[in-house]
Amino acid sequence: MKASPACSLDVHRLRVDFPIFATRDGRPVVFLDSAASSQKPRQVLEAMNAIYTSAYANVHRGVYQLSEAATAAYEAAREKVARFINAPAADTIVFTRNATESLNLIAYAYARTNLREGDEIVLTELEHHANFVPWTVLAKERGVKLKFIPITEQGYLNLDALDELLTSRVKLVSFAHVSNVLGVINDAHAIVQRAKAIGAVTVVDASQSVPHMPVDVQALGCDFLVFSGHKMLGPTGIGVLYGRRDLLEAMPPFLTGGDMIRYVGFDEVRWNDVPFKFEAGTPAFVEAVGLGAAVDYLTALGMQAVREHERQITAYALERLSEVSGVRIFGPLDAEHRGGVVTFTLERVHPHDLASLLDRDGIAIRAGHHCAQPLHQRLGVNATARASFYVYNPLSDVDALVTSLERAKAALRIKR
Amino acid sequence: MKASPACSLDVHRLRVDFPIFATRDGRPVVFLDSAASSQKPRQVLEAMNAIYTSAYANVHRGVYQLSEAATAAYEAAREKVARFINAPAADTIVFTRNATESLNLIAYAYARTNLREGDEIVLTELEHHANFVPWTVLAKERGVKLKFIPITEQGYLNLDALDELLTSRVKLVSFAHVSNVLGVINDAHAIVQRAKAIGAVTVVDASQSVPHMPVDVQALGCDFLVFSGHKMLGPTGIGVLYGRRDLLEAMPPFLTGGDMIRYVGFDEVRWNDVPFKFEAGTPAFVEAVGLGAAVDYLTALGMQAVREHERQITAYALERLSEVSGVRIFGPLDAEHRGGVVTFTLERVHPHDLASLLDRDGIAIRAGHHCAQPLHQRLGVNATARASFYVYNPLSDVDALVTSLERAKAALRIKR
Amino acid sequence: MDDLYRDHILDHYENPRFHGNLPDADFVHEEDNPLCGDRLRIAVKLSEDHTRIANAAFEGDGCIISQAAASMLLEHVVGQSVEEVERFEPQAMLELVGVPLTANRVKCALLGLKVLKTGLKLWQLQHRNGNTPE
Amino acid sequence: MDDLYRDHILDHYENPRFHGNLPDADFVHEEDNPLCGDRLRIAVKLSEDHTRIANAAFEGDGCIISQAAASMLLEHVVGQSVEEVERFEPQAMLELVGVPLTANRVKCALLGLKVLKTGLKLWQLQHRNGNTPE
Ligand SMILES: Cc1ncc(COP(=O)(O)O)c(C=O)c1O
Ligand SMILES: Cc1ncc(COP(=O)(O)O)c(C=O)c1O
Repeated sequence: MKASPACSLDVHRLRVDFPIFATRDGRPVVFLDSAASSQKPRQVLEAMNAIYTSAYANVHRGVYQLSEAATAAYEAAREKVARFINAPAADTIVFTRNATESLNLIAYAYARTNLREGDEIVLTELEHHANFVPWTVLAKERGVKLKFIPITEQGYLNLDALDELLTSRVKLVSFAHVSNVLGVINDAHAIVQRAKAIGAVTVVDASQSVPHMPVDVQALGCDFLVFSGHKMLGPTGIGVLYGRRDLLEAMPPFLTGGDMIRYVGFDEVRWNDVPFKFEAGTPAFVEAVGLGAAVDYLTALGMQAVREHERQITAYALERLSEVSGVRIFGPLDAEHRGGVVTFTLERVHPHDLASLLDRDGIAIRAGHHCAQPLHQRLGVNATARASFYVYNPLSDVDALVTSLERAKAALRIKR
Repeated sequence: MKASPACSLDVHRLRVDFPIFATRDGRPVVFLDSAASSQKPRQVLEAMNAIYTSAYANVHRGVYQLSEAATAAYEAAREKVARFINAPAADTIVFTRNATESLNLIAYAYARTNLREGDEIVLTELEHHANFVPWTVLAKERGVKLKFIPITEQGYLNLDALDELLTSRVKLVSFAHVSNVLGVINDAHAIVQRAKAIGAVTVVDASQSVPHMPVDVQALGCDFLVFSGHKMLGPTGIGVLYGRRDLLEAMPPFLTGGDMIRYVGFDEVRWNDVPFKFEAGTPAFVEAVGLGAAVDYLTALGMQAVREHERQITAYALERLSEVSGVRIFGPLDAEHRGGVVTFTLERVHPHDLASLLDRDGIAIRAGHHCAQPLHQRLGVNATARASFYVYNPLSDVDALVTSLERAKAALRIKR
Repeated sequence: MDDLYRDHILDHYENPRFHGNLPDADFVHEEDNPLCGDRLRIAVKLSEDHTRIANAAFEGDGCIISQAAASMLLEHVVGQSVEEVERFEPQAMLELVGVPLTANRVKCALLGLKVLKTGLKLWQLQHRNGNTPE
Repeated sequence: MDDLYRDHILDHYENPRFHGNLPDADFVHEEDNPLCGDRLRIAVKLSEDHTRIANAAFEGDGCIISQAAASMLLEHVVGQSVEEVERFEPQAMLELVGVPLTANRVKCALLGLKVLKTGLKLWQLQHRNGNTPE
């Protein structure tokens, strides 16, 4: 077994912030499913508990102190999120439940207003269902055509295909910044520029990038960008939609009700300003505060360091896993172009069985199609196993994974 | 000043469960805005922290222990909520963000599929914007007509008007069980029965009833019922839609993406079963668990006792407030027909100023239109002040309110 | 050591009983487990009087548990009466499989039973002329 | 005792300056505060050369803070140059009001300034012929 190289984060020190690694009755927690959802540091839990125990009241509408305090905390979280992705202003940040709702919001409020029969949408073959199903529904409903940027054998997007795909009928281009299966980091800047050149609106599904690397919406130049709080140390129940201000302003609302209106009469309704126009009803404001604390935590670590740590552990995982006979790795083998996600299969073993066997050793990996069935069809497999990494995974977690894989093979009487 | 009569809940004892009453630097918290959002007992916060610190992973899709534990907790919460409102089965409970999203889900997925130009929807004059704006949007988009059950001078719904309103064109009747302004408890059973007699689908906005009194969806016989977790001791970010199983099954999905599908291919998508069909993406499952804990807490208190306590404090508030000169109370003056909501104005004082002045004394009331602008138009006032009660309000909170009102009048040089 | 993958499970997986096609089947039904993409197709030949399972075969791909359980299921039901199959509850199926399963793996173990029962019900709906069972 | 409702605030509320109509106004603008339904309508008469605020009047209903602040605002700006008004920042308005305000009440205090500035801008958009300022 090779010695683990040095890390750019002090993983063992920061692990202390994550109660879950201490509370599982002393059994080791090798948590390799952060791409599905991450663990939470106590700072995030404490920020939410602080609201609930000392500054709780409904936001925006109360003039008494508790409500003012809660409102201030909520809007401060919006500012933090805006700064984290370098959004030009806090009011370009709409809080949703998750990336999925953010994408649906775009599909309902932007695309249904702006796309017409015969228009085209360009996606990629590697999309998560969240960035696939809303568009298939729209396509069916409106007679819009979907086209897909293909992937190469190595698991990269084939951007050469863009010339042919980007016709004048293409009105919207939506793609994952980082694939949750192949791990590949797509050249988002290039795709956005090419799409803008033909006047298409661009949507970046940053669910797997914002948690793991520096992302700058102004540098990308995209029109919309979405992600979920729960994958970036934040709580469940909170997601983000960044949108270009003028687009958000021109869009009709999506959900309607209280808070998102300026005036309601029996005969007339006037909408509130952006971003409130898109936040109907009591928002998940405590969760937003939790996300704000997660952003603080990540900022203190430094997103460059987070990325560097993941590059290292991913490189190490690619190296160690390729030494295991029967393992097939999907996606680029170069950690430079890969987020902290390593998807693989083990010959003769169904991923589900593998996950159950590894679970016996306290190792949590995901098995299945990872909400990317079309991509799995394209790859010609029904299901895969996936190990994904985050700030709290030491390189030794990779060693544990490999050891457990060998044990699984033995248990299933697989000879080599 | 009168002595406070005995309560049906041991308020002083249960207040100890609510950290916020202890943590505000010793300043008294007279929290009279629970109709907007309630405070939380430590049991709810502990239930959520327990998931985050010992059983956290994304739900439904993982086969390893953490994910199985989180999934089991999430589905157990669904069972609890179902039992709380006597729903026939857990799979008739869809988790949303809040009551507002639940109503929008009905408007998008049920009404847009089933209502046609010329059809009519019956609402009431006392609706919250959440049960008003989604229907005005639909009405405009689809040429559907909205009609309103009027209120009487005393603030009751005038059910005599139903005969005329319930024509054969009425396809949907949606109304608040309890008004968040007038406090009036509407005869939901009667309205549902009358609506069903003409074949209309019924929607009950139970945002102000489920937290405060026993509610039984099967006894009501309604088709849909909605409420929010944050108004019933639960966290923000979680709401409920109860729907009749056959209706839910026949409806197309609303938000689409991961988890709500059974199969996704490039050319075909098949939806998952109810209720998952309506829960796209990573749900607010930790918040659902928190809501489950809130349901446990309320069940232990007994919803009959909760209602009795609120009836008592409301009766006391109506009595004490009507003794204050210049106070005008809106809605029924009989606490039998009134939830724990007392809306009023004080002559010559804008409600906003009143709320600011009371806040100086540590008393939190709400001022404004309480997201019911149409009702305020009907009442002929721009804004009102509202005190609302919950399990943790002792009768002495009413005394504090009245004392502070008199002080406010003095500060504003109002003679009597 | 590993209770989930005991010898009898691995044996059914490696040497599945009643595996393959059944050209003269009365009905064939297929379903998948959306969680993992496990897929199972069961074909059934009934007795002439339609009261017994005369023969059956399964085919599919998926995890050891789902495939081994399907093999065990068919071994159990072939020769049984239709009524016995209708009365065969998930709990009995789990006992048949005989290894401890977590909630999500339970779905794998029950996939075969679900496919068989649904297939049977659909067939009955079509064949009990006019007389639609509940 | 009550710093929010100091005498000068109550005085402006009870005896508002520049209150009422302005029949020969150059522009009239009205807005409301969605939080509380406060409503304010400001009418402005400019000097002949359009460089100064010759006269103004407000009318509306709402809380003490919004109405008193409107009165104080008009008292302050009538006679000033249009440029001075354009440079008049929210911070300066809050200093003019001179009482401590929580975030939501700040909106009340600034409603008048918002109505005045928006009204002015809309008027300029229409009257600086062809030359649309940003
Ligand atoms: C009667 C009624 N309906 C709907 C709502 C909306 O609730 P939420 O903001 O949680 O969606 C409220 C709460 O303000 C209410 O009182
Ligand atoms: C690339 C990608 N997009 C979208 C999503 C959906 O995220 P959520 O379930 O939080 O909406 C995920 C997470 O599974 C993802 O990996």
